[in-house]
Amino acid sequence: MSEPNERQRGHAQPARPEPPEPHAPMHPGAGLDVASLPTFGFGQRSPMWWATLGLIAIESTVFALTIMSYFYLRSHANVWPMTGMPPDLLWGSLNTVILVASMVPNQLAKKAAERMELGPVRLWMVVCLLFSIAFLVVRGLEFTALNTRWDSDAYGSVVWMLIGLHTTHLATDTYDSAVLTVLTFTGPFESKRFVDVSENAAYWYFVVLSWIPIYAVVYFGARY
Amino acid sequence: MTVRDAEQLEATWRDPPGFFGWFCAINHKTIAKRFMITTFVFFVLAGLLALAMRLQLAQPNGRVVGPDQYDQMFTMHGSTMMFLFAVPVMQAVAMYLVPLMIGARSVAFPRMNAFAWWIFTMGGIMLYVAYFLDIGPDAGWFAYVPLSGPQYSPGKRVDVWAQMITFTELAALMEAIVIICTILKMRAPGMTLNRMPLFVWTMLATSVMVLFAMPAVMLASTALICDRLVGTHFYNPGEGGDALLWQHLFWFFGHPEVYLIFIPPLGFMSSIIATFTRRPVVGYPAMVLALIATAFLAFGLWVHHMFATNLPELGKTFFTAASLMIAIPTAVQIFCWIATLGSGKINFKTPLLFVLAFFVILLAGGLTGLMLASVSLDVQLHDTFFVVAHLHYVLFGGGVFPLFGAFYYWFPKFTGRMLNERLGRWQFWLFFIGFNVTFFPMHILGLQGMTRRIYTYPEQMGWGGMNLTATVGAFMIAASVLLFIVNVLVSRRHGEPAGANPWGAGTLEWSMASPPPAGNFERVPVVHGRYPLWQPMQEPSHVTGLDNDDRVVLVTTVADALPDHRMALPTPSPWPFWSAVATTIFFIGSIVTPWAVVWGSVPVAIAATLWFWPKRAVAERRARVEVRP
Amino acid sequence: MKTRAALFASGALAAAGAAAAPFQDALRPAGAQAAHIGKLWNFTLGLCTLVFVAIVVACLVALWRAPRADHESMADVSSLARPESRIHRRIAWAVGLSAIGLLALLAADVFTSRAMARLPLEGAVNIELVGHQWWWEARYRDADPSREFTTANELHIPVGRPVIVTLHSSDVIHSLWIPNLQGKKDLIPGRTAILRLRADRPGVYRGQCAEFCGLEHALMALQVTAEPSQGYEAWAERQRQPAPAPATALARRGQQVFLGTTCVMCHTIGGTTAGAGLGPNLTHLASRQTIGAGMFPNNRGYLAGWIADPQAMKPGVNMPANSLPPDDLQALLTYLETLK
Amino acid sequence: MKNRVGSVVLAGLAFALALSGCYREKRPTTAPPGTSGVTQPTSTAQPAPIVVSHYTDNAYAVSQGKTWYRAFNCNGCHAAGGGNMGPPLMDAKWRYGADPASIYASIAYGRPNGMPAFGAHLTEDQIWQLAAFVRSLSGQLSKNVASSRGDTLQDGKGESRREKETPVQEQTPAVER
Repeated sequence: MSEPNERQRGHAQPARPEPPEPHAPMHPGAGLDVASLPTFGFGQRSPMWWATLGLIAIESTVFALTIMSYFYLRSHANVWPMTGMPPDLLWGSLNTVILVASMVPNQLAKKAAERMELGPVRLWMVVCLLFSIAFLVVRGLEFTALNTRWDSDAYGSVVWMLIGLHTTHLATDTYDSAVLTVLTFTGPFESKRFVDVSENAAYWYFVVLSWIPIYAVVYFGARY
Repeated sequence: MTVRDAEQLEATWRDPPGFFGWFCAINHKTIAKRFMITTFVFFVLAGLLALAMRLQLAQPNGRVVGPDQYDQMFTMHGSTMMFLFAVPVMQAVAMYLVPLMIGARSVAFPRMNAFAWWIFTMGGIMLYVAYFLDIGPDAGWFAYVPLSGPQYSPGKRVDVWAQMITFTELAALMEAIVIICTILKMRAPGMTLNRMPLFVWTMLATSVMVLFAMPAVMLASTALICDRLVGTHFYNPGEGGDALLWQHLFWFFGHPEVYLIFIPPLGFMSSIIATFTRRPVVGYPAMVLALIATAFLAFGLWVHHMFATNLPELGKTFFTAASLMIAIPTAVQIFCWIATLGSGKINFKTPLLFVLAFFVILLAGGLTGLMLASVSLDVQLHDTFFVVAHLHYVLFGGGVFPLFGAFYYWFPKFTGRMLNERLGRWQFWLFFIGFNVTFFPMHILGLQGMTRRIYTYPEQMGWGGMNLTATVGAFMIAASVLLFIVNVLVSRRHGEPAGANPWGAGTLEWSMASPPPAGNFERVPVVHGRYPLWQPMQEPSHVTGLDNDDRVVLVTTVADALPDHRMALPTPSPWPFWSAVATTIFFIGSIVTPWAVVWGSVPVAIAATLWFWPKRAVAERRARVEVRP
Repeated sequence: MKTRAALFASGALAAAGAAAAPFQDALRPAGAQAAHIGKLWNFTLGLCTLVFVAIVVACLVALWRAPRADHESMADVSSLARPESRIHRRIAWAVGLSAIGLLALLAADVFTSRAMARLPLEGAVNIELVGHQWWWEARYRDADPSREFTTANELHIPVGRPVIVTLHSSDVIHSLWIPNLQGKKDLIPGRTAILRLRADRPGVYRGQCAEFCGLEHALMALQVTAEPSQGYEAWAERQRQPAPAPATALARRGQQVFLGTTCVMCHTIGGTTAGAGLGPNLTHLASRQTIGAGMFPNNRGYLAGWIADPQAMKPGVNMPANSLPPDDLQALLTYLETLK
Repeated sequence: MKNRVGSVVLAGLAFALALSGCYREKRPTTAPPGTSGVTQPTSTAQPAPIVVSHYTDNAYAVSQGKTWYRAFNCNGCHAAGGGNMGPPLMDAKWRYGADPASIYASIAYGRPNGMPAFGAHLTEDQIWQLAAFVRSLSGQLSKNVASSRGDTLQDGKGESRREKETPVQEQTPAVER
C-alpha cells in the first residue's frame, strides 16, 4: 500500500515466477482471439457514450432540482414574480428557435461522423459552432430582459440560477465543440475522433432539450 | 505467455518513473493507493479532533477548548468523516479492486480517475489549511441556514465549507462515472451481469446513486455561497426564500449518502464471508435485488431528518413507513450471510472477525434507526446524543469495521505481504470494545436529555460519569487505530510473503501475482462462472490478440460481456494534475471574489484542452493500426 | 486489557446511571404527551431487543455449528449448480417475520401520533415563545390584551391544563425540547410552529435548545415550573403587575443607574422608561430562579458577575461587559433584587 | 511515500500558520488591545487623537456592529445608511472625519445639529464595533471583512458589495431638514 513497494515491484516483477495456484486457470487452455475486432465503436458500444449518459444524468438532476426549488419557492409566495413583471418573451423565444434549429446541423454532423466522412463533419461542426455563438450572443440580451436581478428577491435568484446553469452548459459545450472542430482540421486525427464528434452531438441534444422545460418554467411559470 | 511478453506488458502499463513521473501517474492501482492513503490521513485527522472533543466533554464545565473552537472541531470532524473519508475511501478501494475483479487491465478513463484524486486532495488540503488559520467552518456538517447564512456566519468560514463540498462532490461524481463505465463496458468476456462479484454490484449501485444524490448538495451549497457572496435570497425568508429549502435539498443528498457509505461494505462482507466460509454466498439473486431495492428506497427517506419541523404530519407518516421498509432488504442480506456462515466451513481469520462485528454493531445501529424512523420517538431522540450514538453505530458497524476487514483481506493483494494476524486480533478486540465503551453510553445520555453539539454541560445534569466513560473508550479506539498503523508499516516490509491467493479465494483479483503487475492480467481471462478460481477451468480460458506494446483493452457488451472492440487507452500525462491546479485556483478564488468565476475559467480551459489534445506520435501510431467498425 | 476495560465501563455506567438528573429526562414522563411517547418507547425497545438477541444468537449458533477449515480446504461450489431451497425457505420465513415486526412498529407509531393529536385543548394556556441567540422570550397571550405579559427563560404552567406553545424565531433555527413533558419542535425563522403539551405532575422541568444555534447553543436552557392552578394564577397575576417603584434610596439610585447606563439600551422594566427588546424583559427578574438563560442561579453574587463580565460566564453572549463603579453596581443589584 | 511526507510538511506548515492565526476570522468576545476610548474633541475642527481599532479588520465585530446599528435604532435617523433626519452614512461626504476614532467620537460624544451622545449608554466595545460597521457602509473596509446581506427585507446591497467611496471632508455642514 505504498510507493516503495511500487518500485520494488518494478524490479521484482515479472521476473518472479508465480507458483500456479491449486485451481486457478494459470496454465493456458485454448484462447479466444479478438485480434480482428475493430478499435472503436459508436453509440452504446463505446464507453464514451456511457460517460456522456452519466454526465447527462447528473445535469438533468441539477436542472430538475432547480426547477423543483423554483416551484417550492413559488408555492410559499403570495405574489409571483415577487417584484416587477415576468421576463419579456422576445429574446428567450428567439433563443428557443435558434436552439431547435441548431438540431439540424447537429444531426447532420452526427450522421456524417457515424458515416466517418471527415469533410461533412468539418462543415457541419463549423455550422453548429456558428449556431452556438449566435445563441450565446442572444443569451446575453436575454439576461437584460429578465426584468429581475439575482439579488432583488428569491424569484430573481432562482431564475438567474436556472438560466445561469444552462448558460454554463452552453458555454462549456461550445468550447468543447470548438476544440474538437479545430482538431478535425489540424489533426493529429484518428478515426475514433468520429466517436467524440458523435457524442458531442448527443450532448448538444441534451443541452437543447433541457432548455425546453427551463424556457417553459422561466417564461410561463412567471405568467400562469 | 513468455517472460518477454510479461516484461513488455509491464513496460507498456507502468507509470513513468521519477519525480515528474509521479505527477503523470494514471495507473488505476497507483491512483487508488494514493486515494486510500489520503482518505486514511483525513480519517486520522478527524479522529484526533474527536479525541479533543471527548476531552472537552469528559467532565462538566470542561475548559479544554472554548465554544468557538469546539464548533469548528465538530464541524470539521463531521465534514471530514463524511466528505473526505467515508464516501471517497469506498470509491478508492473500488478503483483498485473493480478492474481486478472483472478481469480488466485498467479503468475506463484513467486520466479522469487521476484528476478526481488530485482535485479531492487539493480540496481536503484547502479545508485543513483554512482550519489551522482559524477559518474552519463552524456551522455543523449539515450547515443549516440561516446559521450558515451571510448574517449569522460572518467571514469566510462557511464559504470554505461550501467550496470543500464542491471539490469533493466533483471528485465523487467523476469517480462514479469511471466506475460505472468500467463495470458496464470492460468486464472480461463471459462475465455476464449475473456472474459479477457482489462487490462489483454494490459499487455499480453506489455509483448510480452518486449520480442522482450529489447534484442536490452541489446545488444547495452553490445557492448558499451565492447567498453569502453575491446577495441572492434562496434562503432569506425576508425576501421570499425559505430556510427549509436547504434542509430538503441537503437531506435529499444526505440520506442517500449514508447508503453510499453503507452499500460498498456490503460488498466487502460478501467477498470476505464467501472466502472464509469456503462457499458462495447464499442467495446471489436475492442479494443483488436487495442492493438495488436499498439504492432506490434510499431516496425516499430524507424527510425523517426533519420530523421536528412543522411539516404536515401525514407526510411524515409516509416517510416513517419508507424508513421502516428499507430495513427489509438489509434483513434479507443479513439472513443470507448468516445462512452462508451456517452452511459453510469456517476459516477464522482477522478479516472475518471484523466482518462479524457488523452483525452486532450495524444491527444495533439499524434497530436504533427504526426508533428514529418513528415520528413520535424521533421528536424525543432527534438532535440528542442518542442520534450521535446511532449514526456512529451505523457508520462504524456498516462502514469502518467492514472496511478494516477489507484492508486485512486485500492488503496481501495490495502489497504482496500479509498483515500480522496477532496484531490484527488485538486491534480488533481493542476496537470492538473501545467502540462500544465510547458510544453505548451515548444512547442513555441522549435519553437523559443531553443534546448534541454542546461544548459543555453543568454539573447537576449528572452526565459526567458516562461522558468520562465515553472519553476512555475513545482513547481505546485511538490505540487500536495506532496498532493498525504499526501493523501496516511493519508488515508491508517484513510481513510474510502472500503469493497470489493467500486466502484461497474464488474471484479474479486473486488470479494474478501480488502485488499485481502494472497491466493486471498477463492473459485477460475468459469467465465461465461467479467464482472462476473455485470452478473447474473451461475453454476458451483466456483472450488472445491484444497487443502488449500499447495500452489496449477489450471492450465488451453491457449485459452478456461479449467481446466488442479493442480500445486504446490514453497514456500518462501531467495535464490531469495541472487541470486540478487550475480548478483549485478557480474554486478558491471564487471564495474571495465572484469574478474568479470569469478569469479563473481561462486556465481551466487551457489545461483541459492540453489534456484532451492527442500526442502526434501516439495518435499516428494508433491511426496506423486502427480497424474501423 | 479487555476485561479491565469492560469492568471499568460497567462501573462507570452504573455510577452515572445512579446520578442521572430527573428534571431533564425523556424516560421520566411528567406530562400526557411524554407519557404516550414513553409507552411507545418501551414497546419499541422491547421488540428491538428481542430482534437483536434473536439475530446475534442465530449468528453465534451458525458459527458454533459450522466446521472449521483453512484457506487450502476445497471450496464447496455445489450450491451454484442446484439451489438450496431449504435454506432459502428459512430465509423467507425470517424476512416475513421481520416484515411483521416492522408493521407492528408502524402501527404503534401511528396510534401514538393519533393519541398525541387528541390532547383536549379546552381552557388551554396560550404561550408565544420566541427563540433568540441565546435565550427564550415568552409572551403569555390572553383574550384580554391588558392581561398579557412577557417573561424570559422561565415558564410557569398549571398542572392538568393543556398548554399551546406558538413557536417563532428571531434569528436562526432553535428547537424547544422539554423531555419530561413533550418531544421537540423547531423554531424556524419565517415560520410558525405549534407545540401542545400538558403537565400532569407538579415539578420543575428543564428544557434546552436542541438545534445547534451558534456559539452559546450549549447554554440556552429553559426552566418550566408546573404547579397547581391557583399557584400558577397567583404567579401570572404577579407577572402582570408593573415593577414596584424602588422604596429605598439605594434602590432608587440603582434605578437611576439602570436607566442611565447601558442596561436601558436592551432591557425592559415595566413601569419605567426602559422599554428595549434586544435582551430579556427584567420586570420581574427577582422572581426567577436562574439567569443567563437557565444556566446560573439567580443570586446577588452571580448577578454581579453577570453584569460585570458576562463574556467570562457565557462567551459570545450579546450582553456586553459593564465596567460600573462598585457602589453603582451594588445599588443596581439592590434595585434588581426588588423586582419581585 | 511522497504524499505522506507531503501531508506531514503541510501539517507542520499549517501549524506554524495556526500560531499566527487569522484575526479577520476570530470571534473576539473581549476587546482586543489597542481599542481604548477617545477623549472628547474640544472643537469639531480639532482632529481626534489617532487610535487603532482592530475591529475594522474583524468580520465578527463588524457584524456585531451591524446588529447594534439595528437594535439601537441608528436607522431611525440615518436609515440604512441612506440618511433621513440624520446625514447619509454610505456616501463619500464626512463632516467629522472618516477614521474610526472620529466616528467613535461622533457616537460617544454626539455632534451639533442633533446627533446625541451615546457614551453613557454604550460600552467602548460596542462603539468600536459600531464605528467599524459605519465605515463598512461606504465600503471603507475590506470586502472580506464587511457584512453581506442580512436575512431580512432588503435595504440596499450588502456592505461587502458596496463600491469604495473616497472620503472627502465636507467643509460647510448643510442644515438638516
